[in-house]
Amino acid sequence: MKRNVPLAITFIVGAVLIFSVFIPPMENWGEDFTLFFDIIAVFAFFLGGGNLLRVHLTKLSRRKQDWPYSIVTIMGFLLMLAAGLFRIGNPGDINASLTEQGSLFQTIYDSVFVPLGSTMYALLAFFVASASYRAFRAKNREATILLVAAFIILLGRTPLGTIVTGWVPESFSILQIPNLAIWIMNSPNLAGQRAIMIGIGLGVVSMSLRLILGIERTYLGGDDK
Amino acid sequence: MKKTTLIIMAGVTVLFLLSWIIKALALEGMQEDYIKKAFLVTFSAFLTLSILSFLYRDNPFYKFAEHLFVGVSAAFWMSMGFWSTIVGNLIPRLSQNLSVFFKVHYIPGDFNFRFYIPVILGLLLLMRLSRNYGWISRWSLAFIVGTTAGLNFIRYLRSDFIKQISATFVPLLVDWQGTGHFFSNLDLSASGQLVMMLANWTIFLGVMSGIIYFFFSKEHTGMFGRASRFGIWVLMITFGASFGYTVMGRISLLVGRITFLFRDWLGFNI
Amino acid sequence: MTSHLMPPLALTLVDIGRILSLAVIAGGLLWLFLRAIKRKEVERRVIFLFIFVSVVAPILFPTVFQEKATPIVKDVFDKIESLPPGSVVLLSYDFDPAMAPEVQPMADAISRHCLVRGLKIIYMCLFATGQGQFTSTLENVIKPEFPDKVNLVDYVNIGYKAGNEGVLNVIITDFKKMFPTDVDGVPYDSIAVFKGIRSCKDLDLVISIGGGKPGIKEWILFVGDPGNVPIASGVAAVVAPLMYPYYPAQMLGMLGGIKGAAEYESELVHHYPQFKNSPTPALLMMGPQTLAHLVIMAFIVIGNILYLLERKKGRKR
Amino acid sequence: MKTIGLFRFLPALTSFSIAFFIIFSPALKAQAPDDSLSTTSPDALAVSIAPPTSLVVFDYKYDDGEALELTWVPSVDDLPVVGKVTGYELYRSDNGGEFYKITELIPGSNNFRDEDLSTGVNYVYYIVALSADARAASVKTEAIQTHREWLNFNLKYLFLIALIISASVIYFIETARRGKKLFVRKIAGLEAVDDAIGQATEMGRSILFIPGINDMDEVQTLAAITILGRVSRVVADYDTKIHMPVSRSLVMTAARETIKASYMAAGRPDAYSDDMVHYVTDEQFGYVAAVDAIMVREKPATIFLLGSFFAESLILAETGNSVGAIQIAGTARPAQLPFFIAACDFTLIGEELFAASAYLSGEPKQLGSLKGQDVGKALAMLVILIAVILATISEIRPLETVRYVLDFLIQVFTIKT
Repeated sequence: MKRNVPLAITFIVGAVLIFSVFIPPMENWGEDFTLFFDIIAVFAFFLGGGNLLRVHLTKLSRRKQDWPYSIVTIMGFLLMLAAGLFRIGNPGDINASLTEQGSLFQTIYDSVFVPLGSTMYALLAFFVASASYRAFRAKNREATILLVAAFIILLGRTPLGTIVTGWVPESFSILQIPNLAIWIMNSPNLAGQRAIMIGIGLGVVSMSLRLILGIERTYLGGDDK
Repeated sequence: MKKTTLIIMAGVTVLFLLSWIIKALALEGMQEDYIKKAFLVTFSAFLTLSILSFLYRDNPFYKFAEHLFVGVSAAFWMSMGFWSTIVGNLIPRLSQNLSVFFKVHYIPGDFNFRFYIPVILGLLLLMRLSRNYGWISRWSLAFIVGTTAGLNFIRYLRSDFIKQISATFVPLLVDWQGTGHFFSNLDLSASGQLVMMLANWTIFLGVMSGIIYFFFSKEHTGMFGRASRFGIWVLMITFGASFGYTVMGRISLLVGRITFLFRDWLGFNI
Repeated sequence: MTSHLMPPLALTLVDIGRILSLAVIAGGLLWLFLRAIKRKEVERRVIFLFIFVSVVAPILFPTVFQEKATPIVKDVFDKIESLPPGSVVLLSYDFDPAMAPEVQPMADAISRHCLVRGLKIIYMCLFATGQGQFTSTLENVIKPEFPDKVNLVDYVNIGYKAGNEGVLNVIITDFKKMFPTDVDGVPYDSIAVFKGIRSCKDLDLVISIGGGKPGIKEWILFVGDPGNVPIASGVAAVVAPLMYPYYPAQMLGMLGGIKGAAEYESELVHHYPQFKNSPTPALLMMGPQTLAHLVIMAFIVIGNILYLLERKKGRKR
Repeated sequence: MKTIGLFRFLPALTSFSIAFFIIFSPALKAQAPDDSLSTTSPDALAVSIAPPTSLVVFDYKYDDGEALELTWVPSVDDLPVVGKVTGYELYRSDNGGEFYKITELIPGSNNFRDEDLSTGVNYVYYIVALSADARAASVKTEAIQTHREWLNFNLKYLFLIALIISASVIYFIETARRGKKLFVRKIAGLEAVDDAIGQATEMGRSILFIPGINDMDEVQTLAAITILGRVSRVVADYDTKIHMPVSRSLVMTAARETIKASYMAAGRPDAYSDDMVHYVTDEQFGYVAAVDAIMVREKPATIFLLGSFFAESLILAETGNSVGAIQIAGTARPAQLPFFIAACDFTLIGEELFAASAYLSGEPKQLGSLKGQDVGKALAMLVILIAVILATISEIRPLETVRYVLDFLIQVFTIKT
């Protein structure tokens, strides 16, 4: 029950979905199953929310390090839940959009969620610089190739490339940095991406087979209760 | 708490209030709810700066912003999931009464009962919370893993494997009008024959050697090793190029945030 | 523009700002270079500070560069040029506010182009948070610049549905099944834009604007390939290189990163001079880009000098 | 072990389906109806514009019997610039009933796919060209029914290639099971796993495992979970601390099962605690903010970044680097590979991520599947080589046979429906 039923479910579902692609009357099954996944995922949201609350309540009650911040998390969570799930502060009817302008939900979204998310994302500008400072060093042949390719593209993506090599005559125009940058993107970059993709395609196919056949079953855990 | 921490905290509070007041005065007469709007802009700016302060080092402002973000976003996705998937897609297919209650269009259908499957699996998943019957959630997991494996098998095979193979069917000679023509028109212009041929050669050899690099069942020695080494170089160009290309996008993100701080908060005309 | 009419010494405040900030950055880099020769590593935070300054300065003191469209961008532009008026284009906002600075200019420029060409636009999004981004296009582009364009007739917003690629899997055969109404609850059948449109296969062009998952790749996998639908995209720079394998067979063109957007904006202004006064955020953003790129390249050079010196020293021992 | 027997019948199922293919394909072809054609004579209704002509309706191939395809030649007055035609209306009658309008089309259209039909109903169509003041109808088509096809022959090559690769993977798994030794080359990042965990143990610091930010519907997440199985086994043996914040609660469920099983297997079930894995938030950057904080505050000695990553890859890897952790990364999202290569100590590139779990397990069956993948690679290289040679030859001299073979290869490897 604990192990064989799940393995059988995986096998049947996986095999049916593979064959459904080739059988027109079953065409829509894949579509249905994706929808099923989304519905299950909503239940998972609730499981996750419950876990989040538990983690922070435990932290709070045991006065673990930084426990006052757990209050912030819990308050934020409950406030957003009230605004979102229970539509408190939403002037519209029950079928009004959740993201109605002026609703509490949208306000929190605009002035808390968005600035936090975008700034976190914007940190990348700094990290990309510090990573290139550290990583692009001519340590060996591979690293040097990496460095040179990156440098050419960096130059080529700005007006600088044109300024530096704009004088190169038309019959040698591939040596103009912007053209060279495009050529690198279109040829070696494309070749490398494609080789990686072919590998990934096969990797996914083989991994899926191992899962469907029940050879790979770590995710199910052991035979215990 | 240390004395300096307290002083910084107090300073930030004063600045926050000052910004609120000044912003409110600036907005007065231009917008309704100007006090609320001024607060929201100030608060957004405060959160933005709190996150940026992490670059210096971990600090209480970052901790505050981080914890707030976690709480708010978890509830955000819960709400979105509930209203768009459960109310938007599930209820219209399962229950006419609930559809009426939530004021959504009921979609009748012969096989709608199949939508009980995910509901049951979702409930089984929640059995996780029980100590003794937690194992039953594996059934839902197994269903999801089966779906993932089944759907991705064909998709990746088609788009990442088969289609990528046919995309590599490139001729190694382009616009070929004889050797004489080739040598008499030899140049290095970006749209010239030689450069285009070079591109096709690179794609062909690059893909082949790249695949060789990923070969698992043969030791990378001899000719094979040399090919695989060439493959690594191609991959390195790919990674370098992608990295260089990406820098631009990352800078744009920062531009967006800085614009917010200077224009929306500080009121610069940019 | 008018600076050459003024006496040579009369600098504007902006000019002074430009010169000052360049001087600060150049001086700082020189200092770091000298430190590097003495073999001192640079701390992360110093790099962070430099990036910050080189992004802020050009925003406060803007400089605009001219751009010329590269073929992959031109292909998108030409495709839209070639569609007869009345054709239906689907614009999918597959991004969130965090990604917006980079891709929103594309969405705005493409919307502008489609509307001026008399094409009909269906707006949708695969990111829940994409809806707010459409509002931005609506308020900043459609309403002020095209006051005569009518919702439901010239464009329609069908909004977001959960399900990622699942959504695409449905609309490749049937729009109505996934989107029975638009965002305002107007039933599918009474939306004029959808006249003659049952599924994605009936669309003349699909453009996905985004940079994550679900995004352009899902559009190609689930709509473009199975339905033979022409697909173009505007993507964040990070995803652009990965999409080259799909070009041009599976994806007809692409705007890559803010540079792609800037190229498109230039091209649009070039063909339609009436947009000369419309905002061109992407072109403006090229200033900070250029300076930040310069600084990063300078750092790479300094880092390598440091590394080579270290290695030399290591060998001597 | 008994369960494996249950799955033996996959090869049987596959061979059954081949047989099905071979036996029934002629029959199915015979079943296909004659396309009902009807050409049009000049129409009496035409006043000032010409009607559309040659309206043809035929069954849409390889569907569940729910679509018909119509094509026609647009009215000769339908011209791009000066054309008088303002659009078309398409009419249909079901089982001899009244004709009613099913759709309106823009000028210039010449085909339409009528979907959501049912089998066993007779459909008749005609099309009307519209101008500002006139209508011109084509003649009616003959009655036609939709047909349900049971196999999609447009996809026969996809099926064949899937079969070849699956068969070779299964073949090598079986070979390995029978005890044949299979060689698999070393994968650099994986050799380092044990050392990295050992080092964390010595330093008395924890291990951070980040399984990407996608849910269980992503194969990479599954690969990460299977690698976790192996990592947590070593962790349980060494008695190191492992910490795993996740952004999806389904992943949390699977990861807990996995780690628990490892502790069981190591004979230390009491050392396991559910707190090792906890959910943070589904929001990408909210998750990143929290994980960054964990890195800075806990200073883990080893960080695993395996799975499907997006923009957060570099934020996480750089923060991890700044706290001095050994980082082992792996993803099959090519966009993020450059950042991992730049900021981490070891990186599993694309396919290596999927191979990793098989490699780490050391089980012959799993290693066999890697061999099967290599057959796919060899096939890809062979086909590319042949096609490139053929394409080059036909560039120099257009030979008919060469072109024919090349076109066939292109047809096989560009699957279009």
